[in-house]
Amino acid sequence: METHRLPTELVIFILGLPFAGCLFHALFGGWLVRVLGERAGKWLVGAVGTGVVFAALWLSIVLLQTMLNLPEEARRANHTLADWLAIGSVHVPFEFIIDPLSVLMCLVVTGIGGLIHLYATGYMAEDTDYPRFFTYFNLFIFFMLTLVLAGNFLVMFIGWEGVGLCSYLLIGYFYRNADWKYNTDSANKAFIVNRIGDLGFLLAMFIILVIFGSLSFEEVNKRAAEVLGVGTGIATAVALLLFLAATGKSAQLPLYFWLPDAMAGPTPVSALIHAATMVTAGVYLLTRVHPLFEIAPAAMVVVAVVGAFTAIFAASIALGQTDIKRVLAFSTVSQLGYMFLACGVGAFWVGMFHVATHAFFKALLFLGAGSVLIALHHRGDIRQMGGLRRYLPITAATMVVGLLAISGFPPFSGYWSKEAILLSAYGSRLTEWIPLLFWIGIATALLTAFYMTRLTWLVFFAPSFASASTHTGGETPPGHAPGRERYWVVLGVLIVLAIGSTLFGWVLPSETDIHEFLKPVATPVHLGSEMLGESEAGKVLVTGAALLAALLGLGLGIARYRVGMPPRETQLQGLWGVLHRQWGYDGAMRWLGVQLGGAFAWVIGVLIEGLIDGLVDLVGVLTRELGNLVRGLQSGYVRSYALMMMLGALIMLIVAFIYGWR
Amino acid sequence: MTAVPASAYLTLAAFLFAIGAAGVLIKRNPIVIFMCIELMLNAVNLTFLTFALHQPNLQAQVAGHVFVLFVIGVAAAEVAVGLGIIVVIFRLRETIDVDSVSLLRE
Amino acid sequence: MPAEYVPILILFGLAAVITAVMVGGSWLLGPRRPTPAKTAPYECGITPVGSARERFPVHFYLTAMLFIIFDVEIAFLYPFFVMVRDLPTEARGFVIGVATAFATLLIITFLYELKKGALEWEDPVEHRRLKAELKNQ
Amino acid sequence: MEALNIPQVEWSALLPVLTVVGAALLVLILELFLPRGQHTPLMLVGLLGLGLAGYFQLALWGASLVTWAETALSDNIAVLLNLAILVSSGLVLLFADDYLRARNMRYGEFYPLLLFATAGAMLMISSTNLMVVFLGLEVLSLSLYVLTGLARAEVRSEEAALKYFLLGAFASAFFLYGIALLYGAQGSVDMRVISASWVASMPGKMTNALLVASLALMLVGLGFKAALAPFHMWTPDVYQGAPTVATAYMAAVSKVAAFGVLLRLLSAAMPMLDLWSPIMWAIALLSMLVGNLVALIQRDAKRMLAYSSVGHAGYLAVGLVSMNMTSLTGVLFYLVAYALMTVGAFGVLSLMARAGDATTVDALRGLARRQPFAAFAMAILMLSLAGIPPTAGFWGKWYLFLGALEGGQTLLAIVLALTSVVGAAYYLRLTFSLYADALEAPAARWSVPAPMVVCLLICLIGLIGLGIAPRPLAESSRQAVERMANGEWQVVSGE
Repeated sequence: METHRLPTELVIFILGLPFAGCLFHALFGGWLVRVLGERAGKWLVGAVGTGVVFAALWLSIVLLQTMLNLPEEARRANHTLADWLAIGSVHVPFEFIIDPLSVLMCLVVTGIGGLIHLYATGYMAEDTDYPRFFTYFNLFIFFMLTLVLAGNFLVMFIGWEGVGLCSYLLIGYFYRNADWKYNTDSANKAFIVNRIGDLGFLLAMFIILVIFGSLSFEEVNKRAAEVLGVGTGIATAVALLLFLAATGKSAQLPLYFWLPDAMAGPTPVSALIHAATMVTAGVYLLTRVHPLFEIAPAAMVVVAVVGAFTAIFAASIALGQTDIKRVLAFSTVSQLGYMFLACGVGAFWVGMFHVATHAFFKALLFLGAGSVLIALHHRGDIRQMGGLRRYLPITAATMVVGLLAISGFPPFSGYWSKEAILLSAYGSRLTEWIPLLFWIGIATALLTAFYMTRLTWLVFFAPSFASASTHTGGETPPGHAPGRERYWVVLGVLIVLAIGSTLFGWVLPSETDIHEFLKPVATPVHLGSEMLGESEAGKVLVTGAALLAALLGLGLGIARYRVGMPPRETQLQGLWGVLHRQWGYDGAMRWLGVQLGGAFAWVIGVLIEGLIDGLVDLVGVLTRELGNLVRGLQSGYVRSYALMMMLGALIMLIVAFIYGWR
Repeated sequence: MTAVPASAYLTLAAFLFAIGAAGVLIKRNPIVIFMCIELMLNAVNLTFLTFALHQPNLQAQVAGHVFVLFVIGVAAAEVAVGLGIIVVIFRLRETIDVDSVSLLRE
Repeated sequence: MPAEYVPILILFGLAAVITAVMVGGSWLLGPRRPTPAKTAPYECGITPVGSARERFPVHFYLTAMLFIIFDVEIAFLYPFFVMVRDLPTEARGFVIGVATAFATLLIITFLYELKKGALEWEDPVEHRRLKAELKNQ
Repeated sequence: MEALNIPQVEWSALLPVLTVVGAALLVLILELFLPRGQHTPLMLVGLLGLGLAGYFQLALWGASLVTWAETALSDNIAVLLNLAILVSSGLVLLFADDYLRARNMRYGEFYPLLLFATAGAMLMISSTNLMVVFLGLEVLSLSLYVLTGLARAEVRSEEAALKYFLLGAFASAFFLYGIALLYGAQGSVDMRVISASWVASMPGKMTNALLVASLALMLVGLGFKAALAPFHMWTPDVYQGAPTVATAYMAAVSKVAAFGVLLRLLSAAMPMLDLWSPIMWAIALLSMLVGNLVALIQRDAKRMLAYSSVGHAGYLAVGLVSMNMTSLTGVLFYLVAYALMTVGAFGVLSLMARAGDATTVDALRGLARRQPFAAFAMAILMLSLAGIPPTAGFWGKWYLFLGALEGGQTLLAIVLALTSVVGAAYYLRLTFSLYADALEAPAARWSVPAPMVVCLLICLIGLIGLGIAPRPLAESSRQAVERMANGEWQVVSGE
């Protein structure tokens, strides 16, 4: 190919296709289903919905190929769609950035996204609101691509808010179900918690706008050190605010607790939004503006510590969960913690690498779980499962691949990225100060292997529910026998993802390929190599420890759950109960929320009814009492209002004379 | 120049205005309240006229007088509308006590 | 602070003082022996409260409203009539034009009132309603 | 005797207002000759008049005319705000008929009154002469009092009208007293003279005191009309009690008109900044807090929107306090957006009220099932009111926020942001309840009448269009503000 520049115009199409799809479903979807009939209409909607995403994938691949043919310094380009806003001297164009980072994310979003769309055509086949689902789904892809392609903070913020909106809409998707209350509450929870994070984003954006006079990533990254200064308070503040935004979106401590409840949405939603793409936006944000973090070492420490702690915290909670999707949700939180750990020690490219591998195997696991749920008529309690490999052989096989990948067994994709994370954590200067970080990583690896083994074993290999039901007392056994694997798209997608999870990271793009590819955009510019030491001796130790941990986890898991879940655990007694209740964190947050809400309501009550109305009442009472005394009259509201106005006028006059009279 | 200083008129007008405002605050019959508002408007008219007396040129003097006419016109229109509303309320409620008119609150 | 125009500054203080004096003064000075007649807003005897059966002469108000409007318009026309003869010729046209516009507005509203039946003493609809009510009693 | 000066009149500057008045008179007469309850021709004539007025108004873009003995003017601010008023009036006119019919309020007076009110509001914005502003204000208010009491058979409506009337007249008296004192101070009631008279007035002299008192009193009157705390108390009662179409109209138009005058007055009184800045600061703060916090605990959607309109007035007041190019641009932008949002939101509520449903937040539950389009429109309108991108409401807040920061009003900016979050809470609560299941068995499905569909589509396209491409309007607003700040007027007058 003879191009010497990137075909940046492709951005319009990459973004436009999913948006067009969304419009198509919104405008014609319902009509098509009515006119063409259930079957053909749904087929068309599904085909269009999936088609546009795959078309966007194809364009992204074109972009990638062009990029690979260019020299490293030419791999970065901006595409300005329009001059958008002018605030004083500051211009904020509608710009997009095309560089290895955004292209990688595009590929993940459209690739995994396309597969999950395809899967959804099967999974959602019996849904009555099929077009609405694809409307939201395509809209999500559009906003996610806006987020990753954004060339400045404001455009990214639009995507950031947009994916939040879609997430909200899709969590509450089953608002017509019997448990709509739980679904809508979960959606609201996600929405509210995310607003806290957004506040961080907004504040950071405003500070940057005021200080830099620009919102462009390129300019902010370039001038970060000189404008903010290394290690200054303001640099730390900006970085921490952005990290707050990331913790909200990526479900890290202290804002993780919306994600498990977000599993109320349909499974493809959980796979796409709450596992593979949207929740990784935080990691992407950190990588995108990594110079801002590098000049704030304190913030980096916070990122690493929060990441590591979230990783082990969520992994431990996953042990005590009984719902198949909630286990995977906590696993996602934990894996995201790994990514932040990588970013925190300065290995941004490793974080992105894990984003990519995680997208594969977590999507695989979720979709496998979805396949299980289809068969079990959407009952997700793993205590009531078992022996499903007979009914769902392909699902079982692919889930095992997912298990091996997430646990970090070579040569599956998880191994490469997890090892890279542990290696960078081990070698970093930070770990010299806080050696615990590395060992937390190893411990998390052990826990990960353990809880994933627990899940897989209990679902597919343990003795079937019939024999285990004695433990659950009087609960009604499932009314139907498990169904078979029915939808070929579901199985096809599972197999493709399983192949991806197996090969990614060592065959097609190997670890070094990705490192090379991301080097120009994710290499620390301010941190010296002292932060990122690598040693051969370390490598052996790290690989050994990680493999040992994974093997140990696998072994312990099989040993413990060989014959099914022990009764104490089934009834959630002791430690299992504590873990099931998320160490009490969710409860505490709920309590805090209720208390805060209560306190807030109380304050408002006092403020409004007590203070403001009280003032009016007081004034009213005063006049009434006066009036009563004199003429036996009663107060009227018109008079109270007039009195307020009068008092306001008097105060204004006094203030005017105090301040204005010369 | 008249013997009575301008400040006297102005003070009188201010008193009238204040009395009107006080009346709005303590009366409960809307017609009386409305009369108090008329009193305030007329206090303003007095103010206009007083100031008009002391304007240097004819243009500005006439302006003050014209304003008074405007205010009278507006006041008349207000009376018409106000009485209309009060009549309708009476027909509905058979009372015009402003204090009993308090369905709308929260 | 100039002593000459202190009233302007304090005039709003007066509002509060007057309210207090008016209300408080009568409370302090007056003997408190409220009788129904005294507590009524109109001591002259009209009872705006209570006594729901009493017919309210609505048409008085309606006519009063219309009267007010046509009464006040004189205030606008009067200066015009006084002035119009002394006006220079070139101004006369303009002023007459303005006055005509004003009169047109008045005529339109007058026609409106006429057509709406506001000037008829007996509102046929109302009349029928009253009759029906009397029958029911 | 001095010669009478015949003012030379540049009619084009007055044409829009005159067209609306003419349309109003025409409608008034036409109504007499139509069969009872036949109001479609009235609506059409009204719309035609408004459209024509809009056309004349647009043609005035770029002019800075002062005419009719300096009592009338036309500048870009007037063009922008008058267009907003005309569009809101047109939208209300469009969907009112159906509502009035359904509620059995077939009073033909509605149409001329609405048009007179529109003329009054336009007059307020098209003059710097405060007496003319006062007359415009009275024409607007008097029409609104009657519109509020239009539901003659309903006590609530009449009660609201009485409250509105008494308090409105009370506030007018303050405003008028302010004008009288201004007249005493400078011998003229033209805003544009204020700054010169203030600069010329001797410290400690009467003129000085008069100017101070006059400005404070005028702010009371305008604060009432703009529903700024503590002069907002009528708002919830009146908004709730009035027929919903009247509410839609008054919420949009009187806010635009009042803020138009405030914008002119305060920027004309720039040298008196020390004086009004703390007052407006406190008013803005109070309005944002009271409006948003009280709205949070409301059960009735109309009352909630009423309190939230107090909050919005507070945001706008922040723009006025900051008094710089960005913030004033924000004020104009926000007013245009706000007019669209409010008319649309109350329009949807009028649909509810029309169908006999209550307008409580609970009654709105599950609207999406009964009437998906209305629910969708309402959702977008709520998102815009909450200031969530990509809607026009977001950019309005954005400019106001930036303006406040630029103007050094950091505290106000922070309160603006925080109260917006509070605002988002109740708007989203409402939005969500639209899509939640109804508490009771849903009432029958009903259809949205075609005029309402048109009206809502205009609102939605406008809001989302402005949300995606805010620049044209922002630039126009900015130009308008800049021109006003430069104070270049082409005076067409015989003197």
